[in-house]
Amino acid sequence: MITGILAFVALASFFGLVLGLSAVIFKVESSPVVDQIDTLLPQTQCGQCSFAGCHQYAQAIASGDAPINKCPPGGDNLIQSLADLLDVEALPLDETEAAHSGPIVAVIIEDTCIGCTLCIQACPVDAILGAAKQMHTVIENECTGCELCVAPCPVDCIEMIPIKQTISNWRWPEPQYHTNNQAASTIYTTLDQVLAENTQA
Amino acid sequence: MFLAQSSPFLKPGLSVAKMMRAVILLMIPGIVTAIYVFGYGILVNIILSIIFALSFETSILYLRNRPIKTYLSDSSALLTAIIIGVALPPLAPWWLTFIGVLFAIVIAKQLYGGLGYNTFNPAMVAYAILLISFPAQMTTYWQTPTMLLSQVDGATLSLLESINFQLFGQLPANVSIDSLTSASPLGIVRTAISSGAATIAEIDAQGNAFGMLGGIGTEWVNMAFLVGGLVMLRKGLISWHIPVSLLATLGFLSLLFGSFELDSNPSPLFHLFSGATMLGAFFIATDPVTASTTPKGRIFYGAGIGALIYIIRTWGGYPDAIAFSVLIMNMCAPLLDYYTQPRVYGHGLDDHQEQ
Amino acid sequence: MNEYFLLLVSTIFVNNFVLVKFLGLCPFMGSSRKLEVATGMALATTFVLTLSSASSYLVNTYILLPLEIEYLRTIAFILVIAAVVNFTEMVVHKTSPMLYQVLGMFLPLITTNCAVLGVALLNVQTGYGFFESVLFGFGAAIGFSLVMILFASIRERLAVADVPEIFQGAPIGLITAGIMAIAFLGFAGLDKGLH
Amino acid sequence: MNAKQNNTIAQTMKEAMYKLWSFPGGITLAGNKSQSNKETISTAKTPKQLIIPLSQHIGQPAEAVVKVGDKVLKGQLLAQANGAISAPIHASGSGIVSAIEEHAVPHPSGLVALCIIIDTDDYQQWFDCQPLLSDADTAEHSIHNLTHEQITTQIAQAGIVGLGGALFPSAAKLHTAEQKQTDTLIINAAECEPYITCDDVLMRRRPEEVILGILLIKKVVGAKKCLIGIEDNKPEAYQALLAAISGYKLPHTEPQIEIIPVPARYPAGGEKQLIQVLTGKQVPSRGLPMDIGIICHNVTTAAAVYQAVYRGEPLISRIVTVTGGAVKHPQNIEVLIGTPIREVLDQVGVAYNKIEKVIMGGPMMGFSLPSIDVPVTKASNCLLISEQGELATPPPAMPCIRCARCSDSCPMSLLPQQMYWYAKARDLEKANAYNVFDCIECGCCSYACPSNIPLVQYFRYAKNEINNEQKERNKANIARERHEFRLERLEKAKQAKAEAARLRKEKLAKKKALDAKKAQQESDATASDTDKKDTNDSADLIQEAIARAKVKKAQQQAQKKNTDNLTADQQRQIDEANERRSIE
Repeated sequence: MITGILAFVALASFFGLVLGLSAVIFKVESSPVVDQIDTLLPQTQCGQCSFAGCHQYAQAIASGDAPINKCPPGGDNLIQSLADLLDVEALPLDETEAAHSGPIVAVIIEDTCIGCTLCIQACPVDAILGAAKQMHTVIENECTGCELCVAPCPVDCIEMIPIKQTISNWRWPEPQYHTNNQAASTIYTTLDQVLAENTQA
Repeated sequence: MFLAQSSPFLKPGLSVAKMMRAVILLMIPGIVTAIYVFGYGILVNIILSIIFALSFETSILYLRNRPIKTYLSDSSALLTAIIIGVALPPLAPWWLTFIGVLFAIVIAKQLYGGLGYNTFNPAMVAYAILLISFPAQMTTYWQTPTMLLSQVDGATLSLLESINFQLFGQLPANVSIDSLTSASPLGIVRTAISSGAATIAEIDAQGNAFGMLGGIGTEWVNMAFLVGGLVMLRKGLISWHIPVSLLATLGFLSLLFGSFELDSNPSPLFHLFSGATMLGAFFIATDPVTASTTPKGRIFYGAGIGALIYIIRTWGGYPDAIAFSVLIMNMCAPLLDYYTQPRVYGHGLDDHQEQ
Repeated sequence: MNEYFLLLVSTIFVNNFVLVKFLGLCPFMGSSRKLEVATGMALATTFVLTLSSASSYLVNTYILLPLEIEYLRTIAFILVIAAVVNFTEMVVHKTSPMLYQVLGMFLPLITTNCAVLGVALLNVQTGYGFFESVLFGFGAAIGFSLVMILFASIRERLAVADVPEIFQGAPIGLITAGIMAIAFLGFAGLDKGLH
Repeated sequence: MNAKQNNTIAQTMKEAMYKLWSFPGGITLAGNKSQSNKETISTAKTPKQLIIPLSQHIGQPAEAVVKVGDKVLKGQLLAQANGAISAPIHASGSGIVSAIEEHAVPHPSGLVALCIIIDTDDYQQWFDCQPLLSDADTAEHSIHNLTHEQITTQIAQAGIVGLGGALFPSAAKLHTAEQKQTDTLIINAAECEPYITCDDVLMRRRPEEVILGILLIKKVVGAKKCLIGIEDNKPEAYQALLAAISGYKLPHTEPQIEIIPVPARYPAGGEKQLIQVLTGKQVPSRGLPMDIGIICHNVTTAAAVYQAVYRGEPLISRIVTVTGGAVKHPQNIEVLIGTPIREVLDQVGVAYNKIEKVIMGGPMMGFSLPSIDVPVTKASNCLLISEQGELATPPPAMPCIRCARCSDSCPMSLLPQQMYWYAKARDLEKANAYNVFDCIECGCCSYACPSNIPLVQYFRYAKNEINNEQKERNKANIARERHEFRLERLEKAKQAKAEAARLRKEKLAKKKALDAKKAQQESDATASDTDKKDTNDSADLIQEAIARAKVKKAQQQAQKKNTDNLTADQQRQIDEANERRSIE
């Protein structure tokens, strides 16, 4: 009995000593995971995840306090990359917040704007130009489409519009007709329809 | 919106179904020879197997709400069924076929997503499961190779008698199952060698294992499958990598070890022309879905199967090893693909461009 | 020499810890979704298994047996394993933060990995000497790593397969593990046959 | 030329002793070239309206230099190059600029782009062309007299771009080649895609133009070797070029132009494949031929260079192969850039009711047009008007069975089966790891696929998505920086505010203290005289402040004085302004 206790105390102290030493030798400063998560996030700073900004959300994910599906602007692609990074199951997007469809930008209707600067204060990325009593403008390239400026506007002069599709931002769609007979026929008849109209004209 | 269709707009009339049917067609010489050597049981197996396979496939497709006609007509289930039918013992009872096909089509194929997604060769999964679950039936119900036409001692069953036995378990009066069956040549050699009962020369003297080239009886079946396989190669249905590397490795290993101990190692020809070697090399290992796909990967894949066949036949617990070898290499295929990617144009030029 | 070779063949293939003895299934299923993670896990487990089978042998031979407290063996081994795992965790954390993040909860789980305790107990049971114990632990770890990596490469492919919804994820993984186990039965008798 | 002669030429081509290499994969396709390569090159009429897109090249779209309503002459500059990688656009006919607006252009998306629309007149008067040379000059000598600068400027001003399909501004390419060590000039005359014969016919009918164009390019890049790669299924073109070359005896010191027949196997005309076949070298991944001392130009580009230098004409027309089952007389026709395709088809004669698809480019790499009311552009080498059943409509795709026919046919040694697997699963990182960006989209894999999977589209999709993701990532990084900057700014503002509040508070406290002291002093003053000096001090301070204020007031009044002696008119204006202000 006593031998057992003594032996275990000795053994445990020995291992404790080894572990204590290695804790000093293999000391780790900080976790780069937060930064890696933060790079993946879309940086809209929209707060739809219920955190103040993307970095805070990244910290919450890294510490395990938040699920990976809280970011509507990032969509399914983001969830997939986060799942890959953290090796967890991809979850469906948590759509308790408003559904997010395609990239959008804010546009100020200039006739209505009264120059109150409230939207400028709301913009998380300083993408709105203007001063008091002067008309404001959104820098389209810098706008993240977070919609944070819409609510503060007292005269409802900010609209969220989808980014226009042009030849330079057009992308090949994912083939839709895989093993699906119906979809295939819709694709192949499109030109027929166009030509039919042309020949009739 | 206008939906863009991508180039190319030229397509030759290729299809998966055509490929599968061509493979089935080229199996016919082997099947006919197998029936000739082992009796009508093979035919019964194949027909039962096809019926079971198509009904399983249909019901799963129905359950999964997939276009039944499109997928049934790709003939992949048909090919799996035929391979199972040929591989099973000629006197296999119907329920053996049923269980085998159930595992092949439902578990190994459809649960993985159907054609193109299965990781393991369905027919070989079926065979391996049956072999470990029903070793008695799988090893003893091999009809003695007797050549239908010669009717040695009347020890073959007619088509009707065969159906009667396989479906209802009834043998004609005065015929016992033992009088019909015998161990396969590979089995005879293995048992004799491993127990030290006889040397190769002594087995040869007994005359129940060695034929002209390989195992007695099975050599003809192997030869017929070889012919079908060569035609497949010629027609470009399969690439040469897998069968050639498989047969070369098997031949080389048996030559290597055979030259050390002649007494306990049968000749390379025996290995090549016994059991299911040729069927395996040309029709089973070349199943594209479960094999490796890169040129180098296919060579390693074939060589791996060849080596495993030799190892398990010689030192393992089973007389023939096509199924296990194929399954083990199936497991390795994704990794092989990953590590044997060909050098892409314009990559790693430094060591290449110095010609 | 031949004996050691056979011991390795036996532990890696014929009596594979995962596929034949069904030990260590937790990390086998848990961290095999990605190849890199599985490789990391395999490395960590190899390290832990080899180290813990060596140290458990030492603890058993030089502490438990002389003091005649063999009845405390299981607890003592768990203590040894826990210490080794903690040590490994620190090493991994320092050398590969990404792997550390990815292995997450699985790393401490090695502590309760039955394969590790299994190896230690089987060593004592079979009465292996020091070198044999280490080799046994190492062989078991190699066997574990082998199937772990193969399994992960298959699962990466399965992730994009059109698997019926209710079978996606763990179910099809278990079915795959089952078929792999069947395939490994092909090695049965190899250790005796080679003898 | 009859068939027998052709055969003998083909034989000589085959026997020509050149050391050739080969590329992996590739497929053998039926040529379908004989329909359109027999006749001479016809010329299309000038249409009533020309629709000229501003972006007909890789790089920045050109900048319009004309306004709506301007009268332009044929060949006049409409839009100038915008940046280093860009090309100018010229009027392909004379008339009035009726609009500069968005119009449907030939693009797989069917989307619109900015175009200059010209209503043509009946005169078709040319702009003043300034050629550097004329046909009367003897070739070698006159080319010798030109400087590199002169030639490249002429090419740049003519708006010449890679007419083989790459559409890279040729001047920019030549400029880089000039600076790097370029030892081989390869002229791509392979034209490996089925149906297309515009290069073939160009070489047959205008071989001198091609050769002179090549000599000009050769002069600029200073290559030690010049190879023309031509597929061995074009014996007439081969013969014509040979004859043309023998017309220009190059001095022995000059590198000779060699015409090298290459085996006809698709895609032998792909730039990378042709380089591999002719030189055995490979272009580094994501690199340029220039990196291995090679520059590649298309024959049609060479002919355009000739036009620019010898005629002074900018690139305002091109030869288009109009072929396919629905075309009554398949032929090659020289069309002005900007001509609506409908007018070309009307002129060639097309059975509209038989049309199944209208494809711009070849059947392997072209794209089907959503409408025929789009203009011919610099890129339009072929219009393939297929009839029902000519181009097989692929049956619905089956799952991939990993048969590896795609990877066996891939000329880039890629693994399409893996790239497809991951593109389909949207695992773009993996698709990228399998080098999807090395895909040249030649279509061999899709052609070889027994499951009829639209592989090329999957790869285009994957590439687009990866690029887009990269773009979004960059945007996100900028957004993060801006956000962090903003936070910092707010933080600073907050600190400044807090600091200001603190200072105010301190001041207040001081003042209070001072007041208290003062009160103390005042009460003490009667009692004691010792502190009198202090009181005097503070009194002085107050006096000073009052004085300062007075001076300031005086200054302000002095400033105000400019409104003192105003005219009545000025006063009225000021009053009016004040009135407006009060209303507002």
